[in-house]
Formats: sequence, C-alpha cells, structure tokens
Amino acid sequence: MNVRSIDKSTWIYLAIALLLFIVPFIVTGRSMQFIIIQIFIFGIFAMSYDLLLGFTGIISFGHVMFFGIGAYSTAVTLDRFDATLPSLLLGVLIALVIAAIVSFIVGVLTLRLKSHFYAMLTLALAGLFLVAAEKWRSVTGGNDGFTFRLPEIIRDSQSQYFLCLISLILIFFGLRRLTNSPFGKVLMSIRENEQRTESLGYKVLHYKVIASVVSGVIASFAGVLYIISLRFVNTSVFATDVTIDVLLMTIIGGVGTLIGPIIGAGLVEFAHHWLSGLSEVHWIFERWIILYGTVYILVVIFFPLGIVGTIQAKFFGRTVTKGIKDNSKTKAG
Amino acid sequence: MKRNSLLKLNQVEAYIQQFHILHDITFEVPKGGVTVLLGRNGAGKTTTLRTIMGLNPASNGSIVFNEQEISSLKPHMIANRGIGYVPEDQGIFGDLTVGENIRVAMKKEDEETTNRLEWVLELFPDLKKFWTKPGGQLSGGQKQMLAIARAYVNENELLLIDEPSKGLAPIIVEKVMESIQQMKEKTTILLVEQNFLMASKIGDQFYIIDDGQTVHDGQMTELKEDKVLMKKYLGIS
Amino acid sequence: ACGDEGASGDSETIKVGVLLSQTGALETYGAQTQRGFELGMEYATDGTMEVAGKKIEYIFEDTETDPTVARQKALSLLEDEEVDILVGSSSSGDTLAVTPLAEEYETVMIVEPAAADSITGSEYNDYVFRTARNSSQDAFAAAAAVAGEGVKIATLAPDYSFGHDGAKAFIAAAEELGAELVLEEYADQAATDFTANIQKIIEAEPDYLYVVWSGANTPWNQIVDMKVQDQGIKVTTGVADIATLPSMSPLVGMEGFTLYYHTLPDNDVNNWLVEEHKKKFDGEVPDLFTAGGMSAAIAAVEAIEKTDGDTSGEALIEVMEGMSFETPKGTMTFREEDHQALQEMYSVTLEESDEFDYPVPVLKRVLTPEETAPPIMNQ
Amino acid sequence: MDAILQTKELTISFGGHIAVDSVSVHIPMKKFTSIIGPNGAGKTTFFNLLSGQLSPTKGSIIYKDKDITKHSATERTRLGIGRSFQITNVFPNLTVLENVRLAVQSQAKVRYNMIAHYRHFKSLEQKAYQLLEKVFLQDKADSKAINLAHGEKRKLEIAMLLALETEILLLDEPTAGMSLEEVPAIIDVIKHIKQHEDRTIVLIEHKMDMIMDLSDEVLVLFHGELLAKGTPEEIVKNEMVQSAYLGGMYDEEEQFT
Amino acid sequence: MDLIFSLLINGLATGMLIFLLAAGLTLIFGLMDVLNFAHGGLFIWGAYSGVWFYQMSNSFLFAIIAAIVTGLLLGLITEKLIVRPVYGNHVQQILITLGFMLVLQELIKVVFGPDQKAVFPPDWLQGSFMVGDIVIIKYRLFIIAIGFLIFFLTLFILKRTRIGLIVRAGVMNKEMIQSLGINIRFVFMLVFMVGAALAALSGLLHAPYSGVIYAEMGLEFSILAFIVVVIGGMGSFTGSLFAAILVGLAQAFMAYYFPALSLAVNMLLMAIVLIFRPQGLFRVKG
Ligand SMILES: Nc1ncnc2c1ncn2[C@@H]1O[C@H](COP(=O)(O)OP(=O)(O)OP(=O)(O)O)[C@@H](O)[C@H]1O
Ligand SMILES: Nc1ncnc2c1ncn2[C@@H]1O[C@H](COP(=O)(O)OP(=O)(O)OP(=O)(O)O)[C@@H](O)[C@H]1O
Ligand SMILES: [Mg+2]
Ligand SMILES: [Mg+2]
Repeated sequence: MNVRSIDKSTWIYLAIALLLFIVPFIVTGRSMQFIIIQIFIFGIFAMSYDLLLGFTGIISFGHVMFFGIGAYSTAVTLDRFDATLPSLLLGVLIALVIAAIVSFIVGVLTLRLKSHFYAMLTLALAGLFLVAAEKWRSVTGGNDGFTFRLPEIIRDSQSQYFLCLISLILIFFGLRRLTNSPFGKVLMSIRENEQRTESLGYKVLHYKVIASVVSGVIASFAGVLYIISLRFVNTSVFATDVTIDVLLMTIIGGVGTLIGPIIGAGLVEFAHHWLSGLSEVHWIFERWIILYGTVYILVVIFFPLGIVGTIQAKFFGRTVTKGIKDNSKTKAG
Repeated sequence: MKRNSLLKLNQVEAYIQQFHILHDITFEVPKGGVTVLLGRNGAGKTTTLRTIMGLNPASNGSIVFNEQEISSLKPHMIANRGIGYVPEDQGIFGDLTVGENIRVAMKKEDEETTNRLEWVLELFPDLKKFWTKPGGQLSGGQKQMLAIARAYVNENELLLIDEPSKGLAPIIVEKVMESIQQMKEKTTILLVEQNFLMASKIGDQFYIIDDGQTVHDGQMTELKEDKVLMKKYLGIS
Repeated sequence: ACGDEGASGDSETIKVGVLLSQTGALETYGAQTQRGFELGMEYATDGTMEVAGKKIEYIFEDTETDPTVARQKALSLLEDEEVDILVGSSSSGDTLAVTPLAEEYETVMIVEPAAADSITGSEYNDYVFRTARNSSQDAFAAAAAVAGEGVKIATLAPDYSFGHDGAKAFIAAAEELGAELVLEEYADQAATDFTANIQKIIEAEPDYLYVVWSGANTPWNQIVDMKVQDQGIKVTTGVADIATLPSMSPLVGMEGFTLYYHTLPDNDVNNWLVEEHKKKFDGEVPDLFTAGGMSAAIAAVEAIEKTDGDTSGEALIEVMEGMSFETPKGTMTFREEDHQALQEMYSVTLEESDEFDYPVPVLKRVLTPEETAPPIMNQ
Repeated sequence: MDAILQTKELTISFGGHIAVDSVSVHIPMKKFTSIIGPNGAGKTTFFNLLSGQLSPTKGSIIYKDKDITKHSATERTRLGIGRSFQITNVFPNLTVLENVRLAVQSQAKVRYNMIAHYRHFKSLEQKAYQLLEKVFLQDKADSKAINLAHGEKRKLEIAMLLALETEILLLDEPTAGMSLEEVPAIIDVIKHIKQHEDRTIVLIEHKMDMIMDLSDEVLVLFHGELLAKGTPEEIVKNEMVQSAYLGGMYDEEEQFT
Repeated sequence: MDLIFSLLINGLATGMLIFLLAAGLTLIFGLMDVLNFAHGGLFIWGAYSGVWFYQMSNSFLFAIIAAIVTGLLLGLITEKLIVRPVYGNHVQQILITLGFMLVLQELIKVVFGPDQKAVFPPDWLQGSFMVGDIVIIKYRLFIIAIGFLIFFLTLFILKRTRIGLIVRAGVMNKEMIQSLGINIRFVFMLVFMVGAALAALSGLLHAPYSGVIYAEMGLEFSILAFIVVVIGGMGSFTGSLFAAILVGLAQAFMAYYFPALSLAVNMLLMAIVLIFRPQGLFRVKG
C-alpha cells in the first residue's frame, strides 16, 4: 500500500460523502430519511465501538452506557430548560463531559481485567446504569420515559439529516486519522500482544484508557444525535440490546476497519426494514425475524471477516486481523 | 531398504494459505534408527513434519506409512497409527499442570505405559519436581523436556521431533541424546535438528531440505567428512 | 409546521394508521388490537367501510416494541401514507415516541392499549385521545373492589414504571376510601424467587394484598405455596388476558377486577363482537384488547361522522372532546380535560369453570365510568 | 570497574519455589556479560526481574545509581533497559516491518501522537527497514509475523530489540532454533553492536562456543543461586560448573559453530 | 431465625436453579470457550418441548427425558452447523450464535404459538409443607436435590475421565491435542451436546418453578448464566455452583433487607466480585 492508494481511497470516501449530501433532495420521505439518519447515528456509534473491539482488541458488553449517558444528558437538559440552541449545546457539553469522566473511571477500573472478565464487568456497569435510570424516576421518567421539545433549527428532518451526516463524516475522518497515527498503531500492537507492547516502552494502560475515553465520548455523541432524532427518551437507551445491536453492526461490517461499522449499520437497518416489510407481502414472512437471524449466520459463513474485511482480504489481498487475539496460541506458549 | 522403509514421502507439495511452501519433498525413513532433516531457516523442515502429521495437508504427492497412504487422513488418525510428534514450539498446554499435560497424552494406563513414564521422569527429574505446576510457568528448557516426555510415554512406531535440543543446557542435551539412542531400539525417529554436533552423533542418515525441496541425502558418517556439502547447505566450515 | 396535506379534509379516502406490536414480547396484545380494530371498523361502518360518504382504509404497522421503529413507522404512516388518524400502540414507550409526531402533524392519535398515566398526563398534548384505560383506572377499579374504612392493604408490584404507577394510584385511591397502607413492596420483575417479598407481606399482616403484575414471571404459585391466603390475607389483582388465566389457577376464589372479559359486559356491541369474533376466528372469543381495538375504531369512525368527513386535527379535537360513544365496554366518554376515555370496569371473582381448564372471572359488579375516573394529571 | 546495573540480594519465589535466590551481581558498563546455568536455574526469571516483567520478593535493582526496583517494565525500557524474549513474542498479525517500526517509534518518542499520519514519519520507516536488513529479514518485511519460520521470528526479535537502542541489551537465547548458517551472522551483528555502539550486553545462551567467543565475564546460575562468576576460561575449568551444567560435553574435541 | 432460615433455603433453591442453567454454559463457555449466545435458545426449546411432552403424557419423568433428548439433538445441530466453523474466534461466535438465537426463539412461536404457557409441578411435587414455622415448597427441595445430583455427576465424569482435561487442552492448542491422537472435533461435539442437554433440562425444570414459559425468557436467563460462569471462574464446576448459590442468596437477602437495590443485585455482585477477584471465585481445575 503506498501513499497514492491512500489518497485514492480518501477521494472515494469524499465522493461518497458528497453523494450523501444530495440524497435528501432525492429521498424526500421523512420516514426513509429517518432510517438513513439512524444509519448515520449507529454508524458513528459502531465506529466508536470498533475503536475498542477492532483496533484495541477489547470486547465490551457495556458500551451502551455511554450512548445512554449522551441520550439522557441531552434529553433532560432540553426538558428542564427551554428548547433553544444554547440549552441543546449545554446538553451536548454535559453529555460529552459526563461520558469522558465515566469512561475514564470505567477504563481505569476495568481495563486491567482480561477478556471475558472485562466484558462481563462492563456489562455489569452498564446494567447498573440501566437500574439507575429506572430508579431515578423523577428525572428520567423511568421505563415509560418522556418526550421533550427541540430547538427550531434542528426540528425538521432535513437539518437533522445534515447534522448527522456532517458528524459522521467528521468522526469518520477523525477516527481514520487517529487509527493511522502512531498512537493508533500502538493500539493495534496492544490488540496483538499487550505484554510486548509494554516492554517496547509504551504505557499500555494509558493507551487503553485514552481509547476508552475517545470511544466513550463518541458513543455519547451518538446518543445525543439519537435522542434528537427520536425526541423521546426512555430506559431502552441503556438496554443491553443496544450494545448487542452495535456489536453486530461492527462485526457484520468488519472489525478493524472504520468503513465496516458504517456499512454494518446500513446493512442491519436496511435488512431489518426490508425483512419486516416482507410480512405485509405474504403471511409466510410474518416470522421474518427468522430470516433476519439467518442473515447473521450467512454473513459469518460467507463473510467471515465481516463484509468489508472479507472484501478487502479477497480483492485487495490486504491483511485484516481477526480483531481478537486467538488465546489458544498465547496460552499454549 | 526399499521394502522396510517405515515412512515414505514422494514428491510431496504443500501450501500454507496461498503460499507454495513445499515443492518437492521426497525421502524415506527406514525402520529403526534416526533420520535427520537438515536445512537453513525457513527451508521447510517444520512444514514437512506438519504435513506428515496431517496438520498442514499435502496438496500433492504421497505419504506412505507402514505401506499405507496417510496423506488424506486427519491428524488424530495419523497419530493413532503410531506417530508421535514433538512440535517446534513445544505445544505445551499452558494452563494444565505438568502432570495433566502428560496424562492427557497417555493413550493407555497399562503397565507398559507406567514403565515408560517412570523412565521418562528419571530422565528429566525436573518434571517430577514440578508435577503440579502449570506448564506455562516452566522455564524454556523445562517446557522442551515436557514436550519430549509427552511424546515418549506412548508406544509409537515413529517419532517426529522438531529441534529437541533447542534451549537445553548441554548436560540435558546429552541426556536427550542418550534417550533418543535408547528409544531408537524400539522406535524409529525422524529428527529436525540445528545442533549439528548432536545430529551428527545420533543420526544414521540425513536429508537436506532447501527451499521446500529435498536436495541431498546420505549417511551421516559421510556428511561429517564432506566439508563442501556442509558449507553449501549448512554454512558450516 | 409541515404535513398539512396529511390532515387534508377533502381527499376521497380517509386513512387510519394503526401502530401495534406484531413481533416481540407483546405480539399477542398486538394481535388482539388488530382483530378488534378490524371488527370495529366493520361494525361502525355497517360493513360498508365508508364514513361520511368517503371510503375509509386502515394500515397496520409493526412497532416491534421498539420506540425507534415506532417513530419510523409513524413517520411513514404520516408522510408516505398520509393517514388522517393514528391509532396505537401496544407499549407505552412506543406510544410516547409517537405522540409528539401527532402534535407536529396535527393529526389525532387514539391511544390503544398503552396504559401509562403520563400519556394523558405529564406528556399530554391536544392531539392525543385514549380509548384504553390508564393505570390509574385499573387502580381505582381495584380499590373499589377491596378498599373500605379501616381495611389494611399492602401492594406488590414490579419495580419499574408500570408497577410504580399502578401501586401509587391504587394506594391513593384506597386511602381515599379509608383504607390504611401497611406495606408497599416492589420486586424485580425478572426474578424467579419472590420469597423475600412475600415474607415481608406476611409480616405486615394486611387484610388485602393488591398485586400489580404484568410480564411472565408470575408470583401466583409462590403466593399460594407460601400460604399467604392461609394467614388471612386476601389477594387481589387485575385479571389480564386469557393466555394468563391458566397461570392464575392457584388464585381461584380471588376477588379482583378486570377491564374486559367477553362474558362480562352486557350490551349489544359486545354481543356483536363476541358473535362475529367466534364466527371469524374459528370459535375463539375476543380477548382483553380486542374490545379496546374495537373501541378505538368506533371512536374514530364516530368522530369523522360528526365532523362530516373533515379529518383535520382541530375539527376532530373539537368533536371528540367530551364525545360519548358505544363500545363493547358500554358507553365511553373522552374527558375534555385530558382526553382520557372514562369507561366501565368490572369487579370480578375468579372461579373454576366447567368449560375451560382454567379459571374465569365472574362478574360481581360493574364499576361505572365515574367510579373509576382517574384524577386529571395533565396540568 | 563501573557497574551500570547492579542487583542486591535479588530474590523471587513462586509459591514457595525460590526461582532466583539472593543474587547480587554487578553488570559492568559496556562489557559483555553472559549468564549460563541449567534449565530452570532462573536465568530467564532473572531477566524478567531486571526488565520489570516480574517484581522481586526481596532485594533491589540499581541502574546507574538509581533504585529501579519499583519501576514498571515500560519505565525501565524508557530508561534504557531493553530485552529480547526466549519464547518468541512478537505482534503476530502485524507485518514484520510494522513490528519493528513500533519499536523504532517508541525509541523516537513518537508515542501519543494521534493527529499525524504514521507515514508522515518517513525516517522511522527507513530506520526500521535498515534494521531488518541488518538481521537479513528485509525479504519478509511485508509478511505477517505469524507466518515466519521459527528462526525468522528470532531474527525479528533481535531487530525489535536493536530498534529500541537501549543502553543495555538483555538477550535471552537469541539464536535458539536458528540455523547453523545464520548463527554466525547474528553473532556478527551482536559483536558489531558491542564494539561500535558501546552497549552493555547481557546474554543468556546454552551454546558454549558462543559464550566463549563473546563474553568478557560469565555468571553461572544454579538453582536460583549465583554459583560462580569469572572469565569464560575460568568458568569452563570450574569443576562445579562442569558437573552441574556442561556434563563433560564441552570436553569433546569436535566443535561446530 | 426462622426468617433467615426461610430466606436461606429459598435462596439456595434459586441458586440451584441458576446453577442448573449455568451448568451447560460452564461446559460450553467456561470449558470450550465458546461465547454461545444461543444458549437461551436451547433453554427455551428444552422448556417448551419438555412441557409439551409433559402435557401430552402427564408424566414429568417423561418430560425430563424429552427435554434432554431435545437438548442433545439441538446441541448436535448447533455444534455441527453453527459453532464448528467458528471455534476460537469470539467475534464470529457472537454474531453467528446471536443469529441462531433469533431463529430458535422465533421458531418457538411458529411451533408452539406466541402465547405464554402456564405450567405446574406434577402432583407429587406440588404444594408446600411446614417445618416449625417455616414454609418449605416441595418443588424447591426437588430442585435442590437435582442440582446437587447433576453437580456431582458432572464432576465425577470430568474427574474420572480425561474429558475435562482434553477439552481444556483442545481449546488451548487444537493441533497439539490432535497430534496426540485425540479426535477433538468429536469430543467437542459430545461436550457441546451434553452442555445443550443441560440447558434444555434446566429449561424444563425452570418451567414449573416460575409457573409460565414464554419465548423471550431465553435471552434473559442466559445473561444470568453468563454472569454465574464468569464470576465462578470460567469452566470450574465448583465455581459455578458457588457463584450460583451466591447469586441466589444475594437475591433473596437483598430483596428482604435492601429492596431498593434488588434490581441491581446481580450486576452489583458481579461488579464487586470482578473488581476484587479479577479471575473469578475459583481457578479452573480439571
Ligand atoms: N502461515 C504461513 N504463511 C506464509 N508463509 C509461511 C507460513 N508459515 C510458514 N511460512 C513460510 O514457510 C517457510 C518454511 O517454514 P518452516 O517453518 O517449515 O521452516 P523451517 O525449515 O522449519 O525453519 P526453522 O529452522 O526456522 O524452523 C518459511 O519461509 C516461512 O516463512
Ligand atoms: N511465572 C512463574 N510462576 C511460577 N514458577 C515460575 C514462573 N516463571 C518461572 N518459574 C520457575 O522458576 C524456575 C526458573 O525458571 P527460568 O525460566 O528462569 O529458568 P531458566 O534458567 O531461564 O531456564 P531455561 O534455560 O530452561 O530457559 C523454573 O523452575 C520455573 O518453573
Ligand atoms: Mg522449523
Ligand atoms: Mg530461560
């Protein structure tokens, strides 16, 4: 891979981004726009997850906690203050700051644990957030949730579309640079062999915590966008299902690539939309979830490295990693 | 000699992923004695042993063991035909104790096996000492001993040993040599060894592999005399 | 702002969009609503599928019990299908994700069967009407069934919004009637063991234990096994849909309430519903939310008739506020203040039946709409 | 004699088993010290203590007059103690070049830069490539490390260690499993470093001829204790060493590289 | 005193129920290191098929056998079609087993209908009796007994045979274990089937305990099982037993003494255990 080919891919991405700017003038239906907005949002969320899973080699089952923090911070701020831009910005600020603090603490607390234990501890912490949201009913409205008003400028679908698209593009290129930076290379070396990274003179925990904070803040921002698009919040923003969704999107797209999670988000949303739509075509598709599950299975069989990962490996001979260390090898040593 | 060769490879080729690693491996291992594979780093020695074990199946050519074709068999079937394997990276089960590492390898629990076990533990007393220690915590040399011991406890017709002397103290290397010499009365041995001193002492005949091909063969005694050959393939002067 | 065309008064067909759970944990509820709604349309239009001279159509959409999907489906109904009225949905969360859209598109939404108080309470907007009962009405019905001067009551409810809403409302209603609260107990709804909770209840020695429950891990077995009733504590609860009745067989003899069981209401609409339902669905009887779905359809049709085909938000709101209409559950009235339909509830006893291998609710007394009228909570 | 590294009664025990037992040694600056001893004598463990992979139960380590006993592995590398591993320990799914570049990058203190593209640092990549040439691995620069043959991995280890440019190099059996042809070349590399770059080198090896050829001083560990130390010649003659370690093997006439 | 005893015995019963659930996962996840998110699917299939046979035949024993057979068959299918291609790769395991979980859960509704189903213990296990002032529910005693039976049986098998060793060795280094002449694929398949059968059995046993079964219960309970396996120490049967009992008791006592925290009890427990014992309660031993 030389400098030239990188440039080429950047151009391609930019061209796609440009095309996406035109989409809302073609697809004017708000419901379709809403689906695309969801793809952007979950694309952002999934990229943040991939920074952990694909680049640093950490499986977290609790990533939704940052998403939920972003969602609630914004929703509660907008609900408590008037629906103006300043209060939205305040909400976003609160969302990002809390997410940064929480991800820092969670990182320091959990990142010394190994694989499954780490995954389960994050699951537990996210579970505690869910319970907190349920219990702190006076603020969160509990499981029923509450609706709130949005500032005028982002109320209509078009401006939400552009807001999410611009965020996606900026975060994509930002993360792409980050993963291609010397820092990003160290993250990958941690994924490959933590102990060796340490003895090369890198402070592994620092890197992991930084990755966790960056990832947490971005996830929180995805939560902000999500809540803006939904205008309603309830405890489901802390549900494990959401972590599972984002995990699936990341894996389907291909871990360790940044475009993968976005494509994964698109695929999951569209497969979902299309398959659930089938149930109106014929009663046989009433149980479309079976087909939906089958899609996952087929992806693993035909795209073992995820869509993007497998295509890269097949057609560009690029080496894509499995993302997670194969413990069997390291343990045996 | 042809008749009672125990293992016979004929024009074996093998790939690892898309890379053509073995091009033409042809050699015979006669019953009894020690056959040594020599060659520089990356020549394909390890791959040859793995191909015999079925771990990295041959894409072409034949592998005949005891007059039966084994090239299409699964590794465990090959192992059960009576071939033991000491891999290059030792293949210790890191979380299992030394005892468990050996117990998991033992196919039978009869007297014969127990005797062998005792013999092996006498050879490597360290193993006895660390019987309940997880294999992953052993020193490099101790791991090597464990890997060898694990292959010895079963009654095999053929043993494939990949660089046993690597990382062993001279005194232990000597022991290993002794043990191989004792073993070879009952078991045929195919050895990959970089320690030429050791190889030349216990080897009966040798093959040289270079770039995935067998390029030379002969009796060990001849090789020791043939300085030209040694220089050419082994860099020994 | 936008979407004026969605509520246009003079297009040729009138469209109603119905949001419900067709997949996931609440799909049985969704199925009931769907059947009820279809029958209701047929009933209200006398099978013509026409109202005020216009054709009326309806579209069902699956919310999958997921607020995001609910919102997306609602958008597609409002924009792509340009529906004139929304109906739904099976879960309160889904409903709340959609009600702001009703306001935004100035389209009336008839909430059915979501029960959260906040829908017509703190989250109220003018476009929202509800044919479903809310949690407080449940509570009033329950209180009416058991509470009285000096009666000691305890509650057991799942530890989330639904449970808290229900228990709080019940306690308020019961205290109003002179009862005394001795214990308010909440349990993890996903737990399998309720020993600790039941133990506490036994220790509190109430006369009545009111259980608010929904979801599948039922506490009934354990309540009976721990001999709660043997200690002189009477258990009371709402009787839910038919599928849950078998699990309630340990509670035979219990006095409680229900919002619908096909044998309870005595009126023509219900008679029609039961008969048609049996005819259409292979002898099956209508269930809890079938009646609700039908009521929503009747409300929609009657409102449109009253506006003479004008489906704009203002027109509909104007006629619907205070509107009374006949449903399988008797006469319902949309209260002007918060658009909650006041309706009959039923005080029942759970009894064994010869017909079925599960216990059935038998009518003790019809609770009038006024009796169970919940407080107005949208101020 | 200036000691760059010094241990005082360094001890570690693993659940009762004392692997390194009260070892006090001076490692002289810019000299070549070798450590020999039977398998399980505690050589690697001793290295692990020096480089910070393990922390001692007792005793202290002094580097350039500074007590570093409590320092982490990372900090010690940054101070100038680099090591290679006995069991190959590389980044399996990264390319050979990337493996080395990560080490070069650490040495160049380009650690937390998240903004710049890694290719921005051309010199680092070049340096990594040069190091690969030094250990004859340039042909494999673009292979994944996991695909290397055993001997090739060992060379990669050495290249990564060299990249760190630490003042002390701790080499744990660098030539184990390396073919006869390659060993002299690696020895040359090591010699070259010793002579031209003025490094302190500590080597663990079982190949006595190498020890004899390279060392200024030899330390012998036995059951975790320091059994003997001295010049190579003294050590070979030492009877205890003979019986505990060499087992008469080294008396033999025949010697190959 | 009575109260504490009552909480103890009921907590123990819940713990045993959780242990039964986790036992299968201890094999599949703990020992074989497969992140099997379809475990809940095996659990509900065991429950539904067992209950179906129970209602057909009126014999609980017959139902138990049916559940076990269902588990074995499903285990066979799952292992061969779903899990075999993805051993050793957690990322792919998550995706494929989750997909299969959706399929299994939805198929339940196709075969048995979407409604919840009420289930009662067989007559001989119905009801409760008093010891002094304590109420003891018969079915819970039965669960405790079965729990211990399965615990000792499995432990005996693992200790007596080399199976446990072989599986762990196979997970660490598949090639090496094959080179030792062991057909590791077959062993994995067997162990997976047994794990699946345990899951199915626990599904059935769970049914009369909670009184109803429904398709969505699988995922809920499998998370609990994962928690237990991890805090027990990954693959240790004794660990799983202790962890399960700990969870059961914690649930019972928290619900009584700190009801405000009872929603969080599982997660809190796991967080505390992992923060203070990052490797879980028990280290794995053959
Ligand atoms: N997975 C793989 N992918 C690509 N190439 C590989 C892979 N594994 C090994 N090779 C290459 O195959 C060749 C032969 O390797 P092999 O391990 O058989 O060599 P060897 O003779 O045993 O060497 P050594 O003495 O260093 O152990 C080497 O050039 C190596 O780089
Ligand atoms: N992490 C550990 N836990 C427990 N024991 C250990 C650990 N590391 C090493 N040991 C033990 O300490 C002793 C010394 O091991 P060490 O690896 O230092 O030996 P060595 O001298 O390097 O031997 P070799 O030449 O075989 O590599 C051995 O008996 C080993 O089993
Ligand atoms: Mg080799
Ligand atoms: Mg060592």
